[in-house]
Amino acid sequence: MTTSATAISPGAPSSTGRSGVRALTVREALREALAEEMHRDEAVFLMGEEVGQYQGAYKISQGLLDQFGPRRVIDTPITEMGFTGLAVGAAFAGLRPIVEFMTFNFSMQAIDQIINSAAKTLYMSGGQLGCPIVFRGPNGAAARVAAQHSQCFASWYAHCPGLKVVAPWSAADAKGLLKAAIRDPNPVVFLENEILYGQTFDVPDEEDFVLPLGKARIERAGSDVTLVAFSRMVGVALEAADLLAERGLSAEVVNLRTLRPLDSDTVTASVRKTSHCVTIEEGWPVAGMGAELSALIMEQAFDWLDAPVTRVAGEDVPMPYAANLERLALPTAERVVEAVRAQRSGTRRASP
Amino acid sequence: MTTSATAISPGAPSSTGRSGVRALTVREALREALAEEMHRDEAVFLMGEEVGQYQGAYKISQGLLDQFGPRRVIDTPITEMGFTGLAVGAAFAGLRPIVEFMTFNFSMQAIDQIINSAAKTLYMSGGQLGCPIVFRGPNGAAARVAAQHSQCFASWYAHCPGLKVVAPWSAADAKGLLKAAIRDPNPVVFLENEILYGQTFDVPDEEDFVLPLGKARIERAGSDVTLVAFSRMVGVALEAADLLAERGLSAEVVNLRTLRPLDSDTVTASVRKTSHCVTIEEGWPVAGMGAELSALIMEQAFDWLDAPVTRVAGEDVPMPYAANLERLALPTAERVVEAVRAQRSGTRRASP
Amino acid sequence: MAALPPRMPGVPSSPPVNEPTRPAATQEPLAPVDLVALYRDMLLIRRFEEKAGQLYGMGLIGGFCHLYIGQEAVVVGLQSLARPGDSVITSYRDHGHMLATGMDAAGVMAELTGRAAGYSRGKGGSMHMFSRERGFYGGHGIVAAQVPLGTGLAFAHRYRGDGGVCFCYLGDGAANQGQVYESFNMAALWSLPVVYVIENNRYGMGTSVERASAMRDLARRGESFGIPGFAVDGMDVMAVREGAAGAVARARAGEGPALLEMKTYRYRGHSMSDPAKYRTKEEVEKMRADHDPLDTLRARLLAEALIDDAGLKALDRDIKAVVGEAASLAQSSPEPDPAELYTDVLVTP
Amino acid sequence: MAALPPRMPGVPSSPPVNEPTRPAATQEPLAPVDLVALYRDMLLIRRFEEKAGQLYGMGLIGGFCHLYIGQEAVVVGLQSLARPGDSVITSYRDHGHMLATGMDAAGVMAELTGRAAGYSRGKGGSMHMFSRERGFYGGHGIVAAQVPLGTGLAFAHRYRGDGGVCFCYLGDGAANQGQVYESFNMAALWSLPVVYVIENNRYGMGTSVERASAMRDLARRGESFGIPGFAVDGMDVMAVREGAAGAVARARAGEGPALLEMKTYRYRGHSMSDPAKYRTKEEVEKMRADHDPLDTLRARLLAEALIDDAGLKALDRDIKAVVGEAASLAQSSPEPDPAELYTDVLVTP
Ligand SMILES: Cc1ncc(C[n+]2csc(CCOP(=O)(O)OP(=O)(O)O)c2C)c(N)n1
Ligand SMILES: Cc1ncc(C[n+]2csc(CCOP(=O)(O)OP(=O)(O)O)c2C)c(N)n1
Ligand SMILES: [Mg+2]
Ligand SMILES: [Mg+2]
Repeated sequence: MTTSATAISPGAPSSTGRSGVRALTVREALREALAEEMHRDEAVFLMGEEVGQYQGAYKISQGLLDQFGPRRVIDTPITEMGFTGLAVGAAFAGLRPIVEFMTFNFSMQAIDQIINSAAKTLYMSGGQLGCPIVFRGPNGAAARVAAQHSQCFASWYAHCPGLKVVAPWSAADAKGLLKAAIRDPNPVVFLENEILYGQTFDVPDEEDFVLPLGKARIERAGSDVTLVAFSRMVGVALEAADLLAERGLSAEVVNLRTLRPLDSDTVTASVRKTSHCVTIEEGWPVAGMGAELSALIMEQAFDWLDAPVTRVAGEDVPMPYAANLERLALPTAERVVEAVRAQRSGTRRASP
Repeated sequence: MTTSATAISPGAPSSTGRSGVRALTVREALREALAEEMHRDEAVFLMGEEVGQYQGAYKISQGLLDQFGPRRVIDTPITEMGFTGLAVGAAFAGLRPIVEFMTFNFSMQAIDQIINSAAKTLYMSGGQLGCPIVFRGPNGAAARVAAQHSQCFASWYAHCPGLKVVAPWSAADAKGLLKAAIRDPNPVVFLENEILYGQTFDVPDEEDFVLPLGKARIERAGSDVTLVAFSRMVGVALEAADLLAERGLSAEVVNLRTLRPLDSDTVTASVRKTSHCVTIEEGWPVAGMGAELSALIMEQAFDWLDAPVTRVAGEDVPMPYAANLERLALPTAERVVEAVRAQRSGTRRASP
Repeated sequence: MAALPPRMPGVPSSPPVNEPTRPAATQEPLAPVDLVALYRDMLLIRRFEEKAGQLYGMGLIGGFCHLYIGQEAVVVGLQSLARPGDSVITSYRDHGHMLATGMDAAGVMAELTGRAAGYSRGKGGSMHMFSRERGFYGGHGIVAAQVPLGTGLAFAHRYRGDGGVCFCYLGDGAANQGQVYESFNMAALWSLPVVYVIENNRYGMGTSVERASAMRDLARRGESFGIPGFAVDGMDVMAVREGAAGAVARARAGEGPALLEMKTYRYRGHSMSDPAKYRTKEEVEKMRADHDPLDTLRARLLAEALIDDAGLKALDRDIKAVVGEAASLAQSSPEPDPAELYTDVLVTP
Repeated sequence: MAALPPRMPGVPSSPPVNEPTRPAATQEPLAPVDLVALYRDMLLIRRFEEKAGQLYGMGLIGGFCHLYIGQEAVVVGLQSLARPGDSVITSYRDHGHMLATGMDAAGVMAELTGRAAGYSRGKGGSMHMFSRERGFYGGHGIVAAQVPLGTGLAFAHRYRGDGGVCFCYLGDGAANQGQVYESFNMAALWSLPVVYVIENNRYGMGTSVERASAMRDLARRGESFGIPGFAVDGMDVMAVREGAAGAVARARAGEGPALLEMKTYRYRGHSMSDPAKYRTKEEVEKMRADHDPLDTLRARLLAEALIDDAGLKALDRDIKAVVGEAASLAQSSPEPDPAELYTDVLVTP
């Protein structure tokens, strides 16, 4: 899939020095971001399992060991809690660690260090001890890796003050947001997606392409319904928008990009325009990002709504291994279209 | 505070053999539940830090070591991940462990075993390997214990399929729900509250007082607004209801009791009646239980709402230590009243 | 323990530490074992894994698939010391362990293809299978999570006084996870009947033990917690039996946990997607040529005339048939019913 | 290391293990130290803690408050070996460590009362204070979380090549947490300049070392990870200095981590709410009577005529004044501005 990340972009950040685009995979975009930031700042280093000699379990860090050497590209033992805590300590000391979790599932082993040490210390120290660190890696479902390797941690991390939480979709997102995350003085949880790694997108061909954290992007403008998504589900939303267009419905697609702080202005403005909203997330529904969005819209755009916001989410079950069940467990463009259709038909009004 | 847990109870479970009530603290109620269930079933044992010889950090297990001996009341080293995994393994083997976290903050160290091992294995085994276990301990803010000791984990656990999540308020809740949790064949996260431990409530004086999991309870009937809360915030909601009554507003107070599965029927029925709803939670707002409730009500009672649901939640900051800041960080009855008032005044309609 | 555990040729090893007091049980020589049966069990694992590799290549198996080829002697030797009622737990590299506990090859293979006939009805896949009947408690995808879990299985044996022992397997990479040491401490403190078996196949994914572990003598990883450790040649099934017997007997006698470092090797990549560039072809070839556990035992069987060429051929044929049937069930069994998506989330009484 | 570390009287201890290669630096005798200054530092901690206890009793301090009384020799002895640029990290039992790194008593006390003049402007409290200036990195409430963090501070020293050493303190109870061993492994593997100091005060809350640790010789807890360990009498400040000097020098010379087990004792309960029923009054009394670190050093000062009674009185007066001023600032400083509730959640550039 090649999707122009520079197509329609009301609400998109302006970036300077535009000079065309290049087609990059998300993997390449992430790698460029890492390399550029490591080049820019000596305090930046990358640490994790298999990031060096093996060139990364998913090859994000391919070539970086050669380029930056073992002082700055560090293979760790399999000790998530330990190396996460170590990196947080190094960040307290002013270094700028990037911690790769082979997948975010393994961040659960380290989550106490992420929340209790990285996220809370600035506050507990009255502003003295910041923690400039990035936790990154693939989040959510890959293909057929079953329940322990498929969890989406978006809403858990978004729940916690003291963190920023980013979830890129396109290669441009990946590059511009990762560079911003590395420069940010705060702990940033950066949720990638394995299935997107190999997908190609146009990326602005700029010397230093950085996107602001905290800003959503309208990937496609529309007037009848707002589809809000992040990470891989942006692709599903765009696909759904195409299907809706065939039915004569114009969908606006909001790519959240950052989950904490959430760009509620962009979401709300869109919903006030379309009066309809469907949220799309891969993770479990209960207290998920869709719930947060629905509540936000309830609070900020209630009077503009012509129908209740609908959540399309991953099924509320651990991820099954079987191919057919896995397919059923994840949101599809068809389910989004169906949700939009149900909103319009007003079936909800049936039984007071 | 002595609140009758048997007052108004439409939607409350019927329990048999009623023969008056006894005044118990939440602490005593929990202790009785533990003792009764350990007595009933030899496979039940209690494990955790300081649960035995020290009689429990918060004295929940006082006397149990004497009564049941060190085989069944087990002091562990300070190794949350280890003893949690150990208990889950014992549950796989058919025992019925009760794991006490000294506070739920420390469950973060063990959360991988709770989610990836306890919650997901039944599914991953195609129904073969259940995990009958209870994880319990105080959750959320105590008094002046600062950011690392004050987190509310309600929405994190409620997010995850494969678990049941319970949050008692009164002593009757504590006793009846803990007994149910221990008997439940599934992993149950049982979120207590330290500040409630010393509070006294009436508890039905029955031989075997068990409450059903998954059912909310209407603590106070009302017609103008629904206040939905759990754990200590039920007390805040009742206080707010009193204040509202002074202003001539009749509030219905829903005590959720179980957060997963959520009793959406009871919540929705109440909101359909009152057309107004304020959710109250101690934890952080983003993707919290209030967000889930708001989204649920959006989906199931949109057309009955006369105003958007309002979330009253803990402030979106790590918990401060200073007494004045801590007070400001937590929901109060006054904030609930203010939320109800704002809903009625319709200030939201001002700026389209 | 009948004798000091033999050392694996060519692999430096430390002397066993904290020599345990020998329980009476271990003074007796090991009960005689059917060597042909051991060979058969190893052969089954080998052929099963080869077939799994093929089905993976055909796209019939998805996700992660970690083959056990090369390590067969470890689990076959160890499980030959197990008794009914014992429990077994391991990581995601679990097909060999399942077969060694007597689980049905067809049920395992059908799980690999995600079909209804699989042990987890298609919902678990390669990394997540279980058989209460066979005392097999998984199959766990989180590196080292099985170590506290296995310690809990041992806790349950002790709680019930059922005389069972837990065989808890982990990798050399897993041996760096903190929860391993939390488990060691509790197991030693409470004298739990558990045998920890580190299958040191020299790599955790692409990271060699040398690059991951400060103390490379993994047998010594229990020292700081009072757990005796023994390094054993894990490429020789008889050495495994002899090296492990004392540890198992000790656990069974209630004298507490022991740690076994099984020096072994995996021939294939970490999982199906690993080109294994972190080691030389020669390293792999040399191990296969000089230390293959099947070759070694086959030579002994022939030398001691426990089997002849015809017998070996018959065995090959048998195993081929078992594996072939497993593969065909794995392909013919239907996918799980779509309604299965929503079942087994909770036990509904 | 100049000499084998002395043993704590009456406490069984193991011989030091894995005797490290002695770096050149440690061949030299310890630089002479101002014994009166050491005494002063310990006295300050003692009196500060007594005062904190009083303020807690008056309701001016809330939440948890863990006093360091009895353990003063450990941190004062250790920090007398530190150089500017070194880093220090510990648990929630941290007031002594802060004072020993030179943090201001008034700033610490004001934090205990949750006031604007506190090190964390009232937002952290007893368990959460920091001073980048003094190299003090907390104050951590999660048992053992400071061990990876401290290992990371050491990592930063090495990354920058600044010659610094991290002093990483933990309790005997914390020594059972898995992340400690993950840290040990990485520190040893990468030769990080960190000295791990287990303050073995015999109890983690109400649980004695015997009831929590299979291997009670906590100095040996690094063995399995290749870290040399030394048991030291932590009730004697000179023994602490001598016992620790080699470890510090070794770390500073880039030869990697070391582990010190400081055998010490806390006189008070775990926190202010602990009635300490898990030990006898006699046990506490005996320790105070025979091994009080202040008594021991005072006797030596007098015996060696390094101070006289008048000098001691003057010292007492000084310290009393410092602590008194701290207590009054802690009461007079205002609470933080309500707007502070929302600041410091994120760095806003
Ligand atoms: C907690 C966790 N971290 C990382 C991974 C990814 N991972 C899977 S297997 C593996 C290597 C484990 O090596 P080892 O323990 O030696 O076992 P082997 O694969 O050699 O059998 C890694 C890093 C994981 N599954 N879980
Ligand atoms: C992860 C975690 N588990 C439990 C606790 C509760 N807790 C606080 S201090 C403590 C005892 C620690 O003992 P030790 O390490 O010996 O230190 P000491 O208090 O003796 O200085 C416990 C269990 C905690 N804060 N963090
Ligand atoms: Mg390995
Ligand atoms: Mg202690």
